[in-house]
Amino acid sequence: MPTMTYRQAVTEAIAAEMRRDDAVVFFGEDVAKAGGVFKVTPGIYEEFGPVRVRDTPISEQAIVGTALGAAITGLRPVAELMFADFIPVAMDQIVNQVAKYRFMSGGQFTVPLTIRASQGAGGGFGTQHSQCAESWLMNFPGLKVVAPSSPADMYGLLRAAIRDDDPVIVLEHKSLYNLVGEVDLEAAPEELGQAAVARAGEDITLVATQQMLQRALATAEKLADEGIKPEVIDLRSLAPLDGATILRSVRKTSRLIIVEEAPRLGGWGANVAALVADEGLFYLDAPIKRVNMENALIAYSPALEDEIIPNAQRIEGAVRQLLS
Amino acid sequence: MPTMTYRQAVTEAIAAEMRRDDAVVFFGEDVAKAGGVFKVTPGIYEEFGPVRVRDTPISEQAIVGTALGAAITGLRPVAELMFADFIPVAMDQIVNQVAKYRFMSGGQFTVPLTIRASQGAGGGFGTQHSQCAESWLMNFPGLKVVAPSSPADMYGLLRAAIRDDDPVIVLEHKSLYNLVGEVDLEAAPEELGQAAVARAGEDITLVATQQMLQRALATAEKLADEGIKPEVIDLRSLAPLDGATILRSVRKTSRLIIVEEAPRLGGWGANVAALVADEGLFYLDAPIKRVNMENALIAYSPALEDEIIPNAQRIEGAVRQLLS
Amino acid sequence: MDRLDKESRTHALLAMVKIRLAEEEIQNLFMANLVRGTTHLAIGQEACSAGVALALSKGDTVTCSYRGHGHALALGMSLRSLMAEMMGKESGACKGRGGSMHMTDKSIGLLGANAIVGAQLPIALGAALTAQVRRTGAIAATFFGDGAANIGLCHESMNMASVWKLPVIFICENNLYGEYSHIRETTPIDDIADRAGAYAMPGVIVDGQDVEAVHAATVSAAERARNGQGPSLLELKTYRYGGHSRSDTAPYRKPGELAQWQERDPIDILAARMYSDGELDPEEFLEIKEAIAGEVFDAVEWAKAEPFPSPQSLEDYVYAAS
Amino acid sequence: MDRLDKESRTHALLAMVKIRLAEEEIQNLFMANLVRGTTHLAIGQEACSAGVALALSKGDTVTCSYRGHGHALALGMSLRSLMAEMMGKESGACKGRGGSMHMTDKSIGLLGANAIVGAQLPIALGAALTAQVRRTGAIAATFFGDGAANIGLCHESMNMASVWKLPVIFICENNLYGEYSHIRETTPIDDIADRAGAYAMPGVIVDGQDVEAVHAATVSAAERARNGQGPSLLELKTYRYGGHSRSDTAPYRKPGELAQWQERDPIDILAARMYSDGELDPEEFLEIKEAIAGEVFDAVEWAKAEPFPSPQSLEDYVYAAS
Ligand SMILES: Cc1ncc(C[n+]2csc(CCOP(=O)(O)OP(=O)(O)O)c2C)c(N)n1
Ligand SMILES: Cc1ncc(C[n+]2csc(CCOP(=O)(O)OP(=O)(O)O)c2C)c(N)n1
Ligand SMILES: [Mg+2]
Ligand SMILES: [Mg+2]
Repeated sequence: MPTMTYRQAVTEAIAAEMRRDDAVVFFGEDVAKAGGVFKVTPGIYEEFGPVRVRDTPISEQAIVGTALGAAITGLRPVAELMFADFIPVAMDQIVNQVAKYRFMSGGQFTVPLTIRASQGAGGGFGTQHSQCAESWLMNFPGLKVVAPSSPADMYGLLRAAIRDDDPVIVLEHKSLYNLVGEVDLEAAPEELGQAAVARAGEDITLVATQQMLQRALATAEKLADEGIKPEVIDLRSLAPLDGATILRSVRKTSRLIIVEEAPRLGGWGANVAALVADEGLFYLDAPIKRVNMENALIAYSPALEDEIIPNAQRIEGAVRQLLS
Repeated sequence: MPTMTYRQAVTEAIAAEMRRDDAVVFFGEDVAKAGGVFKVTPGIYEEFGPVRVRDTPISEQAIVGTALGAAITGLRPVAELMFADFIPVAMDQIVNQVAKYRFMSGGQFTVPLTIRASQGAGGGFGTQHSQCAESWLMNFPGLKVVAPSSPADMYGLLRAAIRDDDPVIVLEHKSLYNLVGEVDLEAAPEELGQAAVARAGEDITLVATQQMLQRALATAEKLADEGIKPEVIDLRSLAPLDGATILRSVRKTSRLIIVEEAPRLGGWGANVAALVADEGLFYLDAPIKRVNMENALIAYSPALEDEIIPNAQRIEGAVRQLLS
Repeated sequence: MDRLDKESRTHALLAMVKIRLAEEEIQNLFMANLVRGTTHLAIGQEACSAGVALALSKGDTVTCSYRGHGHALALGMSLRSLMAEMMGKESGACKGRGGSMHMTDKSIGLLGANAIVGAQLPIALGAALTAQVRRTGAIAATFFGDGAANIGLCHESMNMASVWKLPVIFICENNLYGEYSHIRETTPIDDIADRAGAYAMPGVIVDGQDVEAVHAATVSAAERARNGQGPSLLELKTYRYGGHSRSDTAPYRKPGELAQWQERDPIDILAARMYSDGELDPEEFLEIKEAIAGEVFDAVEWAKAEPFPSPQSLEDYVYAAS
Repeated sequence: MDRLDKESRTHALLAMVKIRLAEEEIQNLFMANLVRGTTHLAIGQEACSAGVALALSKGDTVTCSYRGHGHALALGMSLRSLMAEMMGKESGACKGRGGSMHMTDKSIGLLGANAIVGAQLPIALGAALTAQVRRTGAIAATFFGDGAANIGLCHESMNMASVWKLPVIFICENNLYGEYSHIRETTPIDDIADRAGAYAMPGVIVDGQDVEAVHAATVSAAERARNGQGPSLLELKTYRYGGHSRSDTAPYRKPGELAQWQERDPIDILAARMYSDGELDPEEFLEIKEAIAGEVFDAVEWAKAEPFPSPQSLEDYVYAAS
């Protein structure tokens, strides 16, 4: 199996789907000739040419609206919004148009549309370029939202998103672009809407995504030396949310910690907690704890940014406290 | 104490603050000469004139951005966005600018800005004019969000929002405009961030807002005849969320149902549940239940709209089931 | 050059009368609470939709705003399908999910009416992109109001359509008002067509009360679009006879303004021309109107009797699998 | 008429040199990882900020984009405050919260640099509204790029400013590129100033390399704004010598393009004029540069030694009480 970065997995997934289906088109700001601001899509323009791969003006609303119009008339567009922080610029098109178009038409149209964006803190990009966007997009039936955490998942989930007949937002995490892993280029696409057990364990369940998943896994690794065995779940899909996988784990471990990069209030972690407090309440031996970004904003200063999102110590501390 | 509608309470609150402080200005689409699409602001233009009260072009982004610029330079603007469904059109300005401006400047500015909008289903306005917006705005530290449920609260909370030095989104519920209640025009403004016990009880806690609060209260009234005494909490503030009031109630009742007009995934109800599953887990004798909009979108057809948001039967059914 | 042949004129006349009579009936239904929420009529503006529709071909697409019943009927939506949708019935064009503000009919190329001002514009770009990528020769027309011309998305859409030379026709129905505000209070220029230069596209002012003028302007723009020369902006000067929506009595308009516009009624203008060209006589016209009134009556009665969607279908059409 | 007196010229020259030298140092700091994330330099564009700043008065305000160090320095931000902010130190202008993309200094009227393209425009409208309501006579200038001219908010802002006759100056620094895309690939017209007509405001093309021309154009626009005649659009034709940001080497630009623009370097142009008018000699100029280099060095060294914000202050400034 070839080994590649998370970044390359994006490129490979787009290229694979464009080869497979000539309805797939791809556009966004500086994605074509320059290969993307995060250098995520080099070579796509060269391989598929200017009709199917396009640079756009700086017009996020028009980008999404155009992608929607193309999706309902027979293409299968992949639109890039660059930093996920720019999603709000196109928010109406995403939540009032893309998510609702099929429904409002009484099923006359499907919306096979993929929107990609890059999210997350840790790079010193400041308040408006470091946010996680998953939780902003969960309250809109009609939309699917995924946040892949490994090269293999990126390849599998992005291809699944492109093939899906519903609109899917695929959130890439900036801090993972250089993460290396094995990717089976011939594998079937992943199924959307499924969480995965990233590390099996029995003492406590940690649920996380992306950068926080890495930190949760590192914590689990460290605790394993002491004989503590956390089970780490990679949520992968925010909408829909895979309750079954979470409940199965909590049933086994009786303890749940949710590790989330974004602010607690309004975050996806609350949804995981609420789900377990409903359907898995009697599995629990301890309160459901959430480790989140502080109730603040991402500051530019490294002294603050590195403190504001959950770090290894906070995760480890939460685990130890809940087990004590 | 005078009696007035929820609608009039909006007018009175704006007028009172404009009389009190000449820094308060008010603008939005058709809010001035025509008195607003929901006829919520008649007379304001006549009393305060064209410099302080303005109709705008159809430009939600510019409306919010202009209000922000005015707020950081000495005015205290009240901006209307009409249907809350249009909030996403101005989403970047709200969440990346308004909410973050003070922080990004290192405290150089305050943002005394109020944004009003009208939300909710039940009127046959269709998919893009019937949504509840509270939960879309909760994941953004820096923003405050309130959803008043009575004429008195509208008067008290809207005035508090206008006087507050932070940006506050005030969501009015369309279905409540004709609700009548007593309003003490001389009362001090309410404090932001506080839930209220709308009906005291001891058997089960119901948490709700606005239209659903009305339905929860009606359910409680009905069950009282059978000796079942629900405590009904009016959440009032979504951000911040008043955990203390909720925990105090659940400690007493040991049972919690959250009644929410909007979709479950990503809704504020998950935050209430998560809070209790953390800080109040051991008070609970039963799973935390949520009664929400179905996993669908608001349809135009009355046959669907009236089924999709929680109705009296669904609320009552949930209470009976949890108590059984 | 603008003159249409008798057959096309008759077609346009029928379309306009159908729109007029159907919308008058819709207002009644709204007052009778059979149409819920809100509804926006295009009475007075019929030449806009009829003229454009006549110039489009099969495969072309249209997007428009909540004021979309006229466009739907002009493009050929059946009265029954429209009336059922107005009443939220399962046999409506959108199975009752859409309602007045979301008249959508894929079978006639009507990709959707939109209740968010300006949101329909980029959707037309997308349809045009499909046509360009697939080389179908189709074009995409998008209708919007004078008020919508001030929303950001309008700017983004015109710019991007021009850069990509997409086969789009931007059609601004300037009826002088956005809700209750006169264009002079929200827009610093009188002619929206003047904005075309900002995007290097032709901007044409058209008499929106003259269906033949609308048709001719659309034909030129369509030709340009099909030739790969990119988008055009047409500004149709028109007027809505009624209020903005619901029970708005339009107290904000200048005295006499309505009467002045009614003197240039689009149906009357065409009928008068047909009379003088010997293509129609008043008696025939009366018959036409009565026949259409009958069709409208039939559609309304039929729709009233149709069933509502079943509550079991609540979650249908949210996702593709359903 | 465009000619400035010696004192003003000297002021402008000093400002431009300060911007140039400070930004060269910022690039070094970025490479040394003392400036994190990303940074956008305005080297080559110094006449734009210097010329405008010289035409503004106390009480006037400015908003700009992430490419804002030049505007900050031209308006009088101290080098220490700027360098400390660049490094995320507590003594930075924004207490380290903002960083390179958010240079903000209320004390000099700089209301903020914005990292969302175009988001700064309506904020200027708000400042102008305050001036209009309070009758302060102040004006608000807002800088944006050629790329930003295509975003919806730019359109909304220009339209609304014109309708309300707000005292705003829209200043487009057209440096030919938005990130890695040439304006020809994203915009169907060459001159952004041509869009002014869409909003019934004057649109003026200005040589953005000539600080005196920039100053003069700003003075006219400011006068108009203060007289209640509303906004203007100035398009400053300019060029950035460096890449868009970070380590971008700008492989996308045409060969020779950079060299051609460097021949019209804004600092050289002004210095040459001052030489020929006997207002400056090369030796003096060298001294000026050395003095400023010293200031920059001092500011950097000072900032390096300053403390970071304490983690205990993490939640400060999120809400007004804090
Ligand atoms: C984004 C958004 N803002 C505001 C509204 C409320 N609204 C509905 S129609 C309308 C006026 C539109 O005027 P115009 O574009 O001239 O179209 P007309 O109604 O005259 O056909 C407004 C402001 C909306 N639906 N969407
Ligand atoms: C809404 C939004 N879209 C995209 C970006 C990414 N981005 C940052 S700078 C830039 C180019 C802006 O070009 P221009 O307006 O010409 O300004 P310049 O950088 O040349 O000064 C882009 C696309 C952004 N920051 N915000
Ligand atoms: Mg109009
Ligand atoms: Mg540029």
